[in-house]
Amino acid sequence: MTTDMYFALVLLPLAASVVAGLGGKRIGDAGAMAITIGGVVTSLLLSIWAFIDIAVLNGSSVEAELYTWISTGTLNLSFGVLIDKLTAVMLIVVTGVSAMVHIYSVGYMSHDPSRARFFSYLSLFTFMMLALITAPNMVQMFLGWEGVGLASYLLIGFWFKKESANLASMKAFIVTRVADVGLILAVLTTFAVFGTLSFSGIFPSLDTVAAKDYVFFGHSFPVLELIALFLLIGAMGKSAQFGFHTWLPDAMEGPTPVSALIHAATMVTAGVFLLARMSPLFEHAEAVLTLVAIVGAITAMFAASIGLVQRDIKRVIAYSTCSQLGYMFFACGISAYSAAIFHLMTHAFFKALLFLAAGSVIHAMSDEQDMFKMGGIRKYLPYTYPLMWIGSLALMGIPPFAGFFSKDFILEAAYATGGDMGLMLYIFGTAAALMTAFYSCRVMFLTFHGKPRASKEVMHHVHESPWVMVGPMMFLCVGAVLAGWLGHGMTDTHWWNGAIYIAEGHLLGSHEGLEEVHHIPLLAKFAPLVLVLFSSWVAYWVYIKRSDIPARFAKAVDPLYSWVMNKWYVDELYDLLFVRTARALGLMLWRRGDENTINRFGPDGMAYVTTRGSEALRRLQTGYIYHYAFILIVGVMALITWFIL
Amino acid sequence: MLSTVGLTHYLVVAAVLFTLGVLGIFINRKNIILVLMCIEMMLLAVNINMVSFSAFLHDLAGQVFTFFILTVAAAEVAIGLAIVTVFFRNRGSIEVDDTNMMKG
Amino acid sequence: MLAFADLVFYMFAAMLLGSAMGVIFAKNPMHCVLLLILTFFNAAGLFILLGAEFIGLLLVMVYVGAIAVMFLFVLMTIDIDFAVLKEGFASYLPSGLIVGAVLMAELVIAGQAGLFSGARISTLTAMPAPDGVENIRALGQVLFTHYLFPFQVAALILLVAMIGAIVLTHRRREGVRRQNVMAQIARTREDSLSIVKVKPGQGI
Amino acid sequence: MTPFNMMPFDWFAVAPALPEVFLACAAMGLLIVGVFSRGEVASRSVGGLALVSLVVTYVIMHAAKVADFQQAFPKGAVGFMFVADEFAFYAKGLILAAGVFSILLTPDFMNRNSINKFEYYVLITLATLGMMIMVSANDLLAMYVGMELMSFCLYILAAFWRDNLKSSEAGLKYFVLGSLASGLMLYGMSLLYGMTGDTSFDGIGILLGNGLPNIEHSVAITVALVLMIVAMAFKVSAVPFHMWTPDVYEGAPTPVTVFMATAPKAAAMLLMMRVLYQPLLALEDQWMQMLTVLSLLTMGIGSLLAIVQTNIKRLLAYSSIGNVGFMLVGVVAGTEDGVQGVLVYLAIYLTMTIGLFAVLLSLRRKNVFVETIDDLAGLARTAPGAAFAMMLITFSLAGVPPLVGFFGKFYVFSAAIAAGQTWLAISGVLFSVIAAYYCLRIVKVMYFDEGKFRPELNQPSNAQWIAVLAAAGVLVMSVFIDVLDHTAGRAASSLFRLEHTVARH
Repeated sequence: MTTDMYFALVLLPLAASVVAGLGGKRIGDAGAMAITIGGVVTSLLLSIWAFIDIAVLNGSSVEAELYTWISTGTLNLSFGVLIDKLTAVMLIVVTGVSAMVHIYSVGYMSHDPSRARFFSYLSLFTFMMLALITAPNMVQMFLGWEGVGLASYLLIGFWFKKESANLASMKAFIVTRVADVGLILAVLTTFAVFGTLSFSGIFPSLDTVAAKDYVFFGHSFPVLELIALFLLIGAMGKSAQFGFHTWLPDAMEGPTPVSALIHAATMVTAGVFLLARMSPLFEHAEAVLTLVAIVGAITAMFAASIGLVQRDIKRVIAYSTCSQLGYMFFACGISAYSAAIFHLMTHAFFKALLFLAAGSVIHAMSDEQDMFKMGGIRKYLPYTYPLMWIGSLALMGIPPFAGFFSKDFILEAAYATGGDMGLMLYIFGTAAALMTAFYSCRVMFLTFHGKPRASKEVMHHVHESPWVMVGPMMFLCVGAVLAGWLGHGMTDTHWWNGAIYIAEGHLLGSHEGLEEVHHIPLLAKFAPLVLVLFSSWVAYWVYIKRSDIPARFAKAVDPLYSWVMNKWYVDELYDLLFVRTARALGLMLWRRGDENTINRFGPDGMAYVTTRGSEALRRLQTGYIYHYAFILIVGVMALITWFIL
Repeated sequence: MLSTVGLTHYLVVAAVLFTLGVLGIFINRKNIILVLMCIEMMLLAVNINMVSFSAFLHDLAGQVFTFFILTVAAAEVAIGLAIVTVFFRNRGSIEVDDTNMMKG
Repeated sequence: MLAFADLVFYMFAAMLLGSAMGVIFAKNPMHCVLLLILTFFNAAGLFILLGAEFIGLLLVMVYVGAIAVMFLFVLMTIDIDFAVLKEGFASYLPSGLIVGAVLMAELVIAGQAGLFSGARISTLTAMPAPDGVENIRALGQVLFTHYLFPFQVAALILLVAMIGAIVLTHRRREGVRRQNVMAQIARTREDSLSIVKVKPGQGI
Repeated sequence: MTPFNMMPFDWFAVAPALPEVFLACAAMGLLIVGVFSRGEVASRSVGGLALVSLVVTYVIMHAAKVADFQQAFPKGAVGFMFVADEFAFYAKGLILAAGVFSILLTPDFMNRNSINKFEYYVLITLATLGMMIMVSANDLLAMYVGMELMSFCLYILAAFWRDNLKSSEAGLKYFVLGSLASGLMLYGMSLLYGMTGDTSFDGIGILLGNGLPNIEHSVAITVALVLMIVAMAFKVSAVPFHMWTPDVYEGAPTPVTVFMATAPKAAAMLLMMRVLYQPLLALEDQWMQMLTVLSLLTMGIGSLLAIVQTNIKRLLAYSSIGNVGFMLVGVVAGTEDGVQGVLVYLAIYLTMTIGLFAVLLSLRRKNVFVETIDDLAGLARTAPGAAFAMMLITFSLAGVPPLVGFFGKFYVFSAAIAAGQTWLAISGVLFSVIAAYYCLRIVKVMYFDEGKFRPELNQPSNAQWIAVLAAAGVLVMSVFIDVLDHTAGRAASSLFRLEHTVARH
């Protein structure tokens, strides 16, 4: 494969996006759709080719420069592609899911008046994601990173007439941007330390830098730990890890195909990709690696527990995404990057499938999203029903579906890591798996089984989606079934041909480690599966056989239930931490409480704090010349005094 | 008889005069023209500094500088008074308290 | 016992600062302007005491002759109702005075710092004053050669002030009769003069 | 030193300042043309000629640079106060460009408010000249006269809409506070002169650099340093010397605001760097600390207060304050990379500012120029092109890559981190997140809100194509950032020429 083809792979969606976005009426909706789908599908075919070339035929990785962007004495940046096995896998995931979502959207968005814009955004997103995963240097990666954020902002807020969509889009953008502070600091620090930003320049010199300390706030830190910590913060934001997760469920305000593409399969996995890409660096930062594992484990547990009680079908899947991302994080935390990427791949297929199926259900139920108003529609959706089951089984980790292989491998690796840490991760992971099985079954039972709870009118309209929507789901279904089998080789670190680096001492760094993972005690090996089956049975029992139990149970453990129901009160905690204290302060400083300001900027705590602070500061700007002069002189005096004393 | 007045004396006078000028700008709320006068006083203080340095350094640059400050100050007053006049025509007052149409 | 020059210095300095205080605290703006003039006069005295006659004279001519008069002129044209003018000071006078006091203390300390270390300064200065050339001549010699560049720029500044004053305050009033020089010169006898024969006892 | 007989005046010594000489003559010529033509014609012809003079000035400057007049005539009547190095060349390029675009954006607004007088263009020309002298200054005196020439023009321009109360109030505020600041600066200059016995930058730099004993502990030097910095901080509107900025930006006629937000910012920022890195280099430790504080405050206040604004011009004022804060991070870095970063940032900032104002000037709502952010509601429907341009520019302002605004921040922050100012860079990045917030708000209003009256495009006006040009600029510049980077690099390295002659510390 020539380098030109790699460039085409990345740039085609951009070209399609520009044509569809600016072409407007001249090419029409149909033209826009044809162009963008053509672009993305071509990209997909090229990706498959690239995958075969590099991953299957074991070609070496390719690095090519498209355009030298900046070259000064110190800073050399080029726009180009770096395709190794890691990228090749990601290419398949991104272009595959993206192509399917494009096609699916033809049906899903068929009634929308501004389809051209939608498809243009989708392709723009695809391009940004491709730029991210093919980046040969950190700046291009950051560019793609911000670009996907931007595209996500545009797509979540696509239905801008919905106020909630507006707020959600702003929330997503702001929360991830706060985390992006971490990434940009990582980029800046890397540049300051290594003097280069290209991966091929950074990684070889890691060992020489490893011993260096960096003075920061008066303390000295090992410089690599600092960079790794910054990277982690950035990754946590994009991958909606605990603390930064609040934007992801809200992002479900966007059209469902968007949720499938961005908030399940691709963009949110960028954090995991980042960890894997920077694995050589993380391997030099032991402490941060532990932190990664802890963050991941907490997220996996936390999100899964919230998933248990949600009513909105899309939100359940969103929380399950969050939880699965937690799995990937803690896999990275125990240096099982290969497992994380393997799970990322399988997850992309079955989660996109689940979302598209959920979209199909929502479509069928006349845009109803509350599962308690569904039920008994399996007869009406003869294709969606089995497809969604396959997706769910894959998610639950039932063999022989894809999720089983990747998830079990992660749990086994955790167990094999040993020590308190490994055991704790194993327990957390298993518990999360248990809950995952429960809520997945819950979704299925509430949606498709039992008696219909929707109004007659709605039930009357229930219909299977058109082929243009079912087709992509079937394709993804094939992935959800086969990806586990086909990709199993990925778990071996050596398969990656250097794209992933694992330090000598770490578990998966050697063949022996891999063997060790495969030969953990049988009890530990099969416990998760047994527990998953058990909790599925419980779900069956409480939602099909004795459907009064859930409500009674909820009442019995009310504090726990409402704690979980209210998402562990994290939003409320933020409210308390940032909003309330700020309000008290604000009221003290500024007597009038302006409801308008609050409403206008929504519930976002950070925003609220800043507005309050700004209002207080604003009072200083009185408009009087003598006040201004006074402050000026006070400034002069303060500076002089500071330096004289 | 030897003079006991040295450079420092002049500089102290200038410092006090300068501070008075600064003070006049921000503590009075009567009249904008007074603010302009205070600015003139500040510049005068600077001139005293410059000339005394010049005298004690036995160097002409300070006096030349003063010459330019005087010239520029004359222009400054002309512009300042023109702006005050315009403001007065619009507002009907030159109270310092009245200059807060814009704030925040 | 004070030397005569010292006595003069203290007199000028005291009057200077006293009248400067007056400018700030006087109630009537007219008094402020007059006190400002007094301040300028005293400063001019100080300059002459320092041997900078040219600057001293310039101060009297430019400041007293032009600037102060301009202030008076504007104060009179702007028809201020003196009774309405707010008296008194900003409400934060105490803090203002404290800030002022601290600033003054700092400037005074700055003025007292040991400035000159030894004789080498005099050889390094920018434009050493020549011996035996009177102040005005010395200044004149450098102003138009060495300092030609800022001199030209200063001229432009004055031009800007002129443009500014005109563009901001000049108004073309309707109904005002202007002198039209060309028309006056172009007048001929025929335009303005007609000889009428008046018959006695009838009038025109 | 200087012989005291009349120096024969060497006319060729003027050569390095040829562009300035031309511009001064051109300004006076414009005045004459204006006086002798009548009514509409006067302002139109003077405006056109002013534009031509600025362009010709650039051409002459370029020619002078190619012919290397500075080398050919290093010292002379003009030379000793005037330096025409790469740094000044870069600065003048920015200033002239800002002047040209401000003039282009003017006539429509002025005509609609019937204040289109030819003096406006003369004053813009003279202000530009003042700035050019400022950035070329090599002497306290030249710096002072240049700065005042610029300031006086700006005071008058701010009050130019003389029948408008806001405009005259803006002029008054700017004038009073500006005069106060220049008084402070003069006091600082007088102390500096007293300390060193010299007014030229070279002389001061050598004297301070070769170390008067205990120079760091001298109160007088500290006071002088503070006062100089304060005056320049005032001109670039760094907190807490920024108070005039929002009021003046709001009150002044919008084309004047465009001019004030661009050219003088660049001139003052560059002058600041010259003063700090040449004569005051020996006091580096002190001014770095001061500017660190100023930069933190400036980033913070600028970003925070931009959020609560309703008037767009005020919002842009605070946004420009915030941007100045980011630039100061680069100044504080104290390295050539830092200076280079600031230079790149300035060029980018000018492009974005001109673009934003061009969008504003191209829109009307109910037959008045848009004033508040809510006036923009529904813009995406009535003028999708303008909305798109505005969106691109605001995203660039927010520092979203690949738009060019990202690079400005990237350069200054990476310079700061490389210089060990990590926490300053971190706060900078955090504040830029806050800044992203108000940028998003503008986009939200344009795209997602509905107003009772929608804004409409002015027909015809220059503003539209300038907005398009600027929007294209934020895209294209990021592709060709390399070119800008190299130019800025050359300019930055010429600033550090003194390092060869003066030993640091």
